[in-house]
Amino acid sequence: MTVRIQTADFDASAEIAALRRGNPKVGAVASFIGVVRDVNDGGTVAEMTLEHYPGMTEKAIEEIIDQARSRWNVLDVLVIHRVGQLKPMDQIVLVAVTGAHRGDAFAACEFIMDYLKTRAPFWKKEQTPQGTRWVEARVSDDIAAERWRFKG
Amino acid sequence: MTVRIQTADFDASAEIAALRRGNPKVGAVASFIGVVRDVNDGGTVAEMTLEHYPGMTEKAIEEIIDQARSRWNVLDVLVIHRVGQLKPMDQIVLVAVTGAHRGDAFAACEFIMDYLKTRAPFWKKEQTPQGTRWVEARVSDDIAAERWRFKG
Amino acid sequence: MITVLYFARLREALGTGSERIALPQNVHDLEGLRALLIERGGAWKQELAPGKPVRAAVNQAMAQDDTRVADGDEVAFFPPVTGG
Amino acid sequence: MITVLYFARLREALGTGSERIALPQNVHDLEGLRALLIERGGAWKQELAPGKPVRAAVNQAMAQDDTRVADGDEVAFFPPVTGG
Repeated sequence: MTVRIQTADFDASAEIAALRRGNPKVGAVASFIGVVRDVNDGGTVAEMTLEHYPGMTEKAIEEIIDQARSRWNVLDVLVIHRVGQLKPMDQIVLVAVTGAHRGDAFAACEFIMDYLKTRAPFWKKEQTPQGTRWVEARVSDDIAAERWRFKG
Repeated sequence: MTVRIQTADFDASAEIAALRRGNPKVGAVASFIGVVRDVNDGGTVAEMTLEHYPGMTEKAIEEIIDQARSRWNVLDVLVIHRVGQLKPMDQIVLVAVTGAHRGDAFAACEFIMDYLKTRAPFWKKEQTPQGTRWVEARVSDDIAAERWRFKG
Repeated sequence: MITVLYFARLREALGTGSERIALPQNVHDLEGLRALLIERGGAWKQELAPGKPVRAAVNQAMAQDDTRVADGDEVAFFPPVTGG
Repeated sequence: MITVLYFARLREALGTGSERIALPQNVHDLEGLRALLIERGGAWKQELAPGKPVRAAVNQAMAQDDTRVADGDEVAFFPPVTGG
């Protein structure tokens, strides 16, 4: 497993190629890229800053990945999360999961994203024409994470 | 929507960048890459040939995408499927779905893959040390596609 | 006349990828066309026999036994698909 | 002594990102520590008041009110997370 917190952008193809390099057992790669939108909660976003808790962030994500690996049959997992200044259309996060078969890869990838959204210590602050504001956590994210307790 | 059937390989990053170019409403990109494994049904695969039904293939995939768009709130969809000679570790298929939010993007991406597996006219022929053989359709693929009839 | 296409294992077993067929008066649907081909015997009878996992399309859309077949149509027979 | 960290909106509202605190004898868990900070009044009372959406970690693992806090620990308070 690989977890990276970085300010730099990433190239999904190169990261996925590295993740599956040399493993001919990989039949499926499910991945997710989160992107900065220009509108959030009705306001126009010019720029955002991502703050995190160094040390805990990596541990929290590794624990989420461990949980995913205990639930689904996957081969490897990569999570890259950017911090610092980001603009609309910038990539924020990449989650890539390799597996022999697609069902496990899809489920693990979505599970990791849902848990990351509620358990990994990152905070977004948006710059809008009305000033800066800390993004509020969404109830929909809690619901998305919670549903995994009841399904396989 | 974009559907391409091609012999050439593809670059997921470049394809995803093109898919979301100029649209700052995209907050989520769910994608799937199918890869040739070196083992299938217990046999070693040296090479495979992908045959398709030109014309119908594109229509079938477009229809699957239309169904996905009628069920989930997605912004755009790209499907690239390779045909011809492929070797283990080669990429076979890319499905990428953009949306404002991740839940819809994930669901639509997995739905499209599951339906593509049972409804798009492609056939795989494997070259193994024991000779060539046409790959048999999997019951698990029928089950994967069928479950979408009952869930949202 | 209709065009009939065969793909993958079926194409190889039947030794042809496509042919033109004049539809007899009594053939109106896919089931009738399949029966007509089975009457040829040999590989046709074996590969298209009822119960064999054969799929079909009419004018490039997945079709059922009772799908209508008429002059000018493009019909295709093939095994269950295995792409992706 | 313990280290206490504050992140995001909390860090800004409290005007500090970290401090060292000598744990009083009667403080054994996160709830006790939070009560101690609330006693400072002002922004501390307002931001950490019961019912406010504050999360906490002890030694970099998500923690609850009854999570033990002891000398040498690293404790963090922060708003619900919004990454991804």
